[in-house]
Amino acid sequence: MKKIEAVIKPFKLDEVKAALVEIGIHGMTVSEVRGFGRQKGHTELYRGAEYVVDLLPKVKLELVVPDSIAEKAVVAIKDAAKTGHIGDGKVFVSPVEEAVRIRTGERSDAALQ
Amino acid sequence: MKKIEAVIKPFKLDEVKAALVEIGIHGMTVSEVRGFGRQKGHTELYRGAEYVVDLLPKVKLELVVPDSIAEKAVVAIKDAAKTGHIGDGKVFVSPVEEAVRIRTGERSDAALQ
Amino acid sequence: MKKIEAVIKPFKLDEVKAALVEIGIHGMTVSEVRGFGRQKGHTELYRGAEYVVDLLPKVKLELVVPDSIAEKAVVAIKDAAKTGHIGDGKVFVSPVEEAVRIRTGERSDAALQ
Amino acid sequence: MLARLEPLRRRCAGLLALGASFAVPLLLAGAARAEDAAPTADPGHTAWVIAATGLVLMMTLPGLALFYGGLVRSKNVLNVFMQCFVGAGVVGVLWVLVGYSLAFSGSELIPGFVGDFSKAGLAGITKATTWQIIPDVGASPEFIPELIFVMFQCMFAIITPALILGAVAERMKFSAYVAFISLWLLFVYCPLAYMVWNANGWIFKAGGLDFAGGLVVHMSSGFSALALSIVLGKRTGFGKEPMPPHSVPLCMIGAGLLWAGWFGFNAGSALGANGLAASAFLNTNTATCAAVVTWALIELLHRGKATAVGAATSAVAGLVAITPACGHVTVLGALVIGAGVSLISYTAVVFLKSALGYDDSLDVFGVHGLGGLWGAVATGLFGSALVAEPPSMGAQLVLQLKGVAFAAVFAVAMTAIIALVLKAVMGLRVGIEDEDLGLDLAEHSETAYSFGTGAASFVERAPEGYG
Amino acid sequence: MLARLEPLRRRCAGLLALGASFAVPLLLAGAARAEDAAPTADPGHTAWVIAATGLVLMMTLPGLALFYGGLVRSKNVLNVFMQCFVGAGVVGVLWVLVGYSLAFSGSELIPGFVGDFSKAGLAGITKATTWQIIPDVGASPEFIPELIFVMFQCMFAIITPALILGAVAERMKFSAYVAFISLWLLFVYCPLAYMVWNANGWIFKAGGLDFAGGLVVHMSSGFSALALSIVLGKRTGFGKEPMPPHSVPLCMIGAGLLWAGWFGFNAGSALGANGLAASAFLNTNTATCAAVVTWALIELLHRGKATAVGAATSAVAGLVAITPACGHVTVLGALVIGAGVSLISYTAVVFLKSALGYDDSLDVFGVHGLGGLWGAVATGLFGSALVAEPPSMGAQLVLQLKGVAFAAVFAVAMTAIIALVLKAVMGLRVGIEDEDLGLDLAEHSETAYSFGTGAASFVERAPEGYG
Amino acid sequence: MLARLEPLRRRCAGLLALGASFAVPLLLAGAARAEDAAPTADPGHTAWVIAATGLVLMMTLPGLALFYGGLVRSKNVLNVFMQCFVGAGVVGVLWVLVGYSLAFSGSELIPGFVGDFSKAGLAGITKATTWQIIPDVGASPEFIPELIFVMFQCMFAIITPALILGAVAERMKFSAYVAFISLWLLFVYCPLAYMVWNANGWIFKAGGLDFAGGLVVHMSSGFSALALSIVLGKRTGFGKEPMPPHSVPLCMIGAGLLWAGWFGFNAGSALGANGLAASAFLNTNTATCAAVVTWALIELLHRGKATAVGAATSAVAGLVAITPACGHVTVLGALVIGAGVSLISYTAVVFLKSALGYDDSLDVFGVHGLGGLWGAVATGLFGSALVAEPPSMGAQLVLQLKGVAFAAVFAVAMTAIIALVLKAVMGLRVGIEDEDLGLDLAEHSETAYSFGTGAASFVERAPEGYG
Ligand SMILES: Nc1ncnc2c1ncn2[C@@H]1O[C@H](COP(=O)(O)OP(=O)(O)O)[C@@H](O)[C@H]1O
Ligand SMILES: Nc1ncnc2c1ncn2[C@@H]1O[C@H](COP(=O)(O)OP(=O)(O)O)[C@@H](O)[C@H]1O
Ligand SMILES: Nc1ncnc2c1ncn2[C@@H]1O[C@H](COP(=O)(O)OP(=O)(O)O)[C@@H](O)[C@H]1O
Repeated sequence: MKKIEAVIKPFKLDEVKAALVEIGIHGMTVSEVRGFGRQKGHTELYRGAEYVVDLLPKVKLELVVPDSIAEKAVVAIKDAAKTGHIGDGKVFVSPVEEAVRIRTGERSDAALQ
Repeated sequence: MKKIEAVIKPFKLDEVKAALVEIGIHGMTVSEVRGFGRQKGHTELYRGAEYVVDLLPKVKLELVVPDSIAEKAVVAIKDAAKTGHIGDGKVFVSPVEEAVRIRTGERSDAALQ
Repeated sequence: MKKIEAVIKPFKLDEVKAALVEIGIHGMTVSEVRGFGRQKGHTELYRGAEYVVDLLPKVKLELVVPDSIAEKAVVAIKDAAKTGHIGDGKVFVSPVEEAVRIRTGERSDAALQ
Repeated sequence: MLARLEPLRRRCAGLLALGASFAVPLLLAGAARAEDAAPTADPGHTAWVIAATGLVLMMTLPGLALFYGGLVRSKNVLNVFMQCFVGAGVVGVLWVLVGYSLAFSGSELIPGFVGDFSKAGLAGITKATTWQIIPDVGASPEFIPELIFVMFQCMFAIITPALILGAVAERMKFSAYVAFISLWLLFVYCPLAYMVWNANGWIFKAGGLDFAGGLVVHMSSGFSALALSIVLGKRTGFGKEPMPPHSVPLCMIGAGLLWAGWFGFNAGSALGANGLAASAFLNTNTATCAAVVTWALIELLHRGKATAVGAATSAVAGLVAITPACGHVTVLGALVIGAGVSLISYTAVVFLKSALGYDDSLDVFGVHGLGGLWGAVATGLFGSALVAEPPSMGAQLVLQLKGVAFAAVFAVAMTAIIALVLKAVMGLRVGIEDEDLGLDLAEHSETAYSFGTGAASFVERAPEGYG
Repeated sequence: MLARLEPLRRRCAGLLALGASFAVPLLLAGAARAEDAAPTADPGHTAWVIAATGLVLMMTLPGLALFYGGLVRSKNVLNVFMQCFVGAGVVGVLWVLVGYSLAFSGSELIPGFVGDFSKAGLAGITKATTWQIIPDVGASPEFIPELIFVMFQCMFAIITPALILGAVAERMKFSAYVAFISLWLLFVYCPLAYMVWNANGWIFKAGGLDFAGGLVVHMSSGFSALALSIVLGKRTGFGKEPMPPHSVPLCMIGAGLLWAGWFGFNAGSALGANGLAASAFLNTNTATCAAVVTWALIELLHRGKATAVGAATSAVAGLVAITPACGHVTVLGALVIGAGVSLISYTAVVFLKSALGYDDSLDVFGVHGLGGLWGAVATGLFGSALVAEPPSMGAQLVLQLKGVAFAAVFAVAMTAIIALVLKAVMGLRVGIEDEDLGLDLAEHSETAYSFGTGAASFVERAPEGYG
Repeated sequence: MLARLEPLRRRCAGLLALGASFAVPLLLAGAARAEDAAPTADPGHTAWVIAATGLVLMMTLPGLALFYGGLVRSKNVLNVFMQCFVGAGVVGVLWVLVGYSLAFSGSELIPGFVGDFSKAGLAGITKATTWQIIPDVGASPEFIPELIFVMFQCMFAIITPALILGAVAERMKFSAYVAFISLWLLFVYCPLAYMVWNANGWIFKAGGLDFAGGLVVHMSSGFSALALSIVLGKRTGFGKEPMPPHSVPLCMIGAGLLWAGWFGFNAGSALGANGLAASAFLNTNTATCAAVVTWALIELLHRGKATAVGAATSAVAGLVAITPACGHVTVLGALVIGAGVSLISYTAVVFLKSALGYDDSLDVFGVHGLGGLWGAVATGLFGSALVAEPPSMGAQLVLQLKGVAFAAVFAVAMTAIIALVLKAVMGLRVGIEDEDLGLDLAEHSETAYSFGTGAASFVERAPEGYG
């Protein structure tokens, strides 16, 4: 199994989720994160003083999938999340050794369906 | 070393934590996430319009443990987090190559005690 | 490629970020988490009743780097995040098989620059 | 707010002149000629009572809603707001239809206990109808429009049942709550208001003092809260897991608005802008300050730290305790009442609750029930009636204890009956899954907070062009 | 607030005595001697109007800002606050410079339509200048300082354009908003106020009733909101993705403060503390309660759940609808008006908006435009003018419909013109990236919330010693 | 609020008739007969002052608590609330015990500088005792109950030390704060109030004008804030890391409530409901609006964006600056004062603070210290005393400058002494770990916010049946 982690722009979440559902992926975990990268941060003001906030709001998706569909999922995410502008984010793939569905105790690929 | 990631129902956190402490695990990191899966989302209302919120509040646990106790930890989590109802969540296990305790610089299993 | 995850004290974030930038790392993802470990929690009060909160605010950094600079990054984090007091946190290193830059479709090390 | 001279209020305004210091024969003659004219409202007194009425509404909306809403968990905050808003709506309608009549009509259904329907729908009350303000000893009668008295009392009728919700927060069915407060208003609040504030009420006639509602408002709601929370049962997880306030700042805003609004409640109960109102105001503030300081000191001694929730709680406790007494005591009495209530309520909230094991979610019994009781008793100890020859301290204390005992028993018994009937008919509690999910989603299909840029994306379909 | 007897206001205060019940010849003689003296302000009436004026400011700051601010997404909440605060600043300055004069001067630029600059900069108004309060039938004239009337009206002028922002929230350029409301104040609000409330205005002279601003405040802002939101265009994503409120509690605090403050608005419009003010107060509260209960029932029937946003919305709708009627109807009329507005506004917000497809972000048209319209019509159905021989119901209804029709057309046409001119000159909308980023950052370089211990660390450099 | 005619207040109310326009011989005769009677309170004036007093409490609780609480980091917000609540409690008790007497007694400990204990515990003040309102030129004396004057002044005494907390937020020990404001009240506030507002105070007698507290409230707190923040030292990280407000919406709610409440503060300082109060109200609103608009323009020019924190700050600055002047200037003066204060305070906050390098956390010195100073000087430039023959502008300006210079030196010196004594005795700052952890946890064992379903699970044991 593979774990796919994607950091994307928040407003793209709906589209990415739809793209994944379309290729048959029905489980994922989402969290709000802040990203630091090439994308320039905002300047903010407080009583006349300026400061730069360089950690920008992003959404992180985590999904564990059978090896067989990992590449398909990566491509789906990449396509759906793309705006072409800097800061679109990254997708990372890493190995997972075991998965368990808590409700049933099912393991491995069966836990993911 | 193994990294165990568990996505569970928020109100189960206390029980899971207690179960882990019982088997001698004294370190973990917790975050609030939202989960998408088989569990149906809520319908919400805004001025007469209905919409579905299909990302549900979950809690994610991350703990890195020596290989030897990984399976014990997985079972402990699985048992404590189980309600038997849909949406109980998942446990994933993946390899970790190195661990460092920042305070002391200790590495590997020693960093985890 | 390696994924480096560090759980640190929140007020150390700026210093750690600066240390990483110094060694040429320009991308990372940050999230707010709560940590459980040796560090003692706080006692809180509510209308005369005391209770202990043992999950403490921490910041988690995630960065994926080419194998070649992983160790350098670990050391940079470790040094910058250290106060010497309990609760300083941990650094974990795990394998990553693929990385994609969404904007360009670049893969592997090229996605990280 | 005692309507002691209510039967007099249709007498002539000419008598006004009698009490005036520069009354000369000729003016008296003029006054005599006007003897049969209807009394007219004084703009100054009216001005203060209108303003005070607005302040008392603000105590509930948003004051109490915030005070309670901040203390519950974030999944139940909107339910608290709904209990306050829809509760206000229901009471506001019932009040003009029947409630005011039951409490303040001149004729009665059960002598000494409750009025009748002679003023139902505000029958007979016009813009020109007036109501007499609380007369100070020797002062001449003065008046305000009865319509504003109707509203001033309406705001009391709105906040009193809302106080109860604190005891049943986080688990009561919304429909059952609305049904409960409707019945409670008619069968508990209106009769008690009649007994204590109507010139024909038995407690009033006996000489019991309750300037702004220690019995009618605080003991009634506090003791009912205890009864209802016991019938309802504890929250799931109560005593095992802590349920810390989701937003102490909201609670503090509420406490601040309650404090400010309570000046309308207490000083407004003079029904006029005069020395009595000023005195009630001063006692209100002084007792509250004393309560806040005392609670902080108790906390410091008991746990080593003074807390913000404690400050908010003690402010409310001080305001509760001075309510029945504020028109009857001096500044010294106010200091003692304020300090005393912190001792009593802190003890109740910390030790009594855990000893007895009931789950009064936000401590309505400890703060309002016992605070109101203490205030009513203290009125007998430190206060004096606004009449020419007030009874002795001992005699007044006996009167007060009678009233207190009756109010406690009456509130508990009636509430238990109403609650048990409703439990049988419609059920009182939400299911355990709904309790876990939170009442905001379960009962109102809403979420209080949607932070984060991505929040809006967490949604699938939007029928009917939602936007 | 009709200034019906405004031309009279310089007549002598001695006439006061005429209406007093114990007027004896000698006093009348005294009164006669003073016939030429300037009228003096009554402290009681003045007291209430000062307090009411403060309450009306509180409706906007922080009331309306919270009500709207809670309903938008968290990335746009500060922009809403800025529209309210800077909007208040701009209107407050313009009002004393020219606005008050255009609306309430005694001479006119366009007869029947708008005043002139004779009171610009408050020329000729001193501490001693007075303004006559709304006279009840047969009552003698009474007065308040004109300076407080200037301020009472100023608060109306502040809140009315601010109401419009709800329709254009989350996408309008801040500079364009400020320009828009400045022009709108002078070209829409001041003329309408003149027509309806100035003794020389054509609607006033025709006998149209608008006690506290159904036409001037709510229809004007509601219909203008519709026009402006159409010129501006929809929010990006409107109809596709839900945009749930970021903080319903903030919205509820706002609704509570609006409710409490509205007593100043409506009862304050009597300009005095008397039976008329009391009646306006009672009607205001009763209609609002009826609206809240009715809306909750409709929601229950339509969707199975009563919601908190619904309670807040219906409270405002009830307050809007009773505004023009509150001085003219009885309690029964208030109940019907309150219940009716919930039916009308719910229908508009749920069905009409999606049928027509405009993006009135926070339903200003459905709530204020149609609520104000219903209230103005209902004043003709259930109300009666405060004159000795009020016209028949049919005749009054025709008068009301005339006023309503004019206000709707005038507001829409003028707003469209102003909006189109500004669109050409400076542009109305922020760019799509800024809309996505949120107006707080894009227009004000600020973030509303910085929670978490680490929040402050998320920043790089702090020039000029920021701290 | 000058008590200029305080010595007169026991004279007869009969003189009232003298100023009335229809005074006929017979009435005068009646008046004469009553010459020795105690003056009675006017209900209208009393109504406004009671309402105003409630408004001023609302400025602190919750107004100021929100304004400051929103600006600090989320780990310190409850500490700010506690400083406001417990501060109010302590001052409220001290005020009735000794504070009022020190400031407003008729006899004195140090002639011209401070009163004595003759009114300690409110000795001699009953419901019937009255206080004279500010007389307009040629007006007859009018009265309110002294008890409400005691409370009106109490609310001033509550807010003034609370203003200081903004300078020391996020690092001062709670116990030291409480000790500090207790001493400050007695040794700084009461004497200054005596000097400026008591008929025997030297600044009052010299003819210095300070209508509602530019010197007594704002300069005193602002200059003391500067001194205390310097003695206390900077926050850890100040100047290196930004410390952005954790909730700008809370700050904006606070600013709105301050604005609304300030009408009680300023217009209430007339102590009556009359043209003077109306004028003070109008000037207050106008100056504030001018300040908001000006600040936004300055920001636009300096940084390209107008900010919400700027709007809130400038509203407060405008309110501060008009405070001493509001009863003495015309609308034009108010506009200039409002525009001027934004220039001054913006400069101070942005350039002066970073130039001098002190850490006045929330800019109490820049806003209140310099705003109050500007207002007091501007009163000399644009205002005129409420006496028959006011001094020339030059002469008044000199008087004002004297007062300003004295207040600045007195506040700084006394504060430095108190602070240094407390530093030696008990220490002023929390430890650096506690500062890092946040004062809410460190000083009060509480957390402001617990969001998320899982929040309540983050806890281990609950002794004593916590729930
Ligand atoms: N090496 C990295 N490891 C982890 N996350 C990264 C890394 N580089 C970038 N990110 C995440 O991806 C986001 C986008 O990266 P950025 O460099 O701004 O733009 P782009 O991906 O378009 O080149 C960042 O905000 C950060 O959250
Ligand atoms: N493939 C997956 N990868 C990552 N997280 C998942 C995956 N599938 C499910 N989850 C997480 O587990 C939670 C529970 O899954 P769900 O399918 O709803 O129920 P169950 O685990 O009982 O079958 C989801 O809300 C989501 O957070
Ligand atoms: N085994 C673990 N797996 C994951 N996170 C851990 C683990 N142990 C500790 N942590 C994280 O590291 C933080 C610091 O650990 P702690 O034991 O308190 O102090 P120290 O690292 O100084 O020994 C914890 O709060 C937790 O977030």
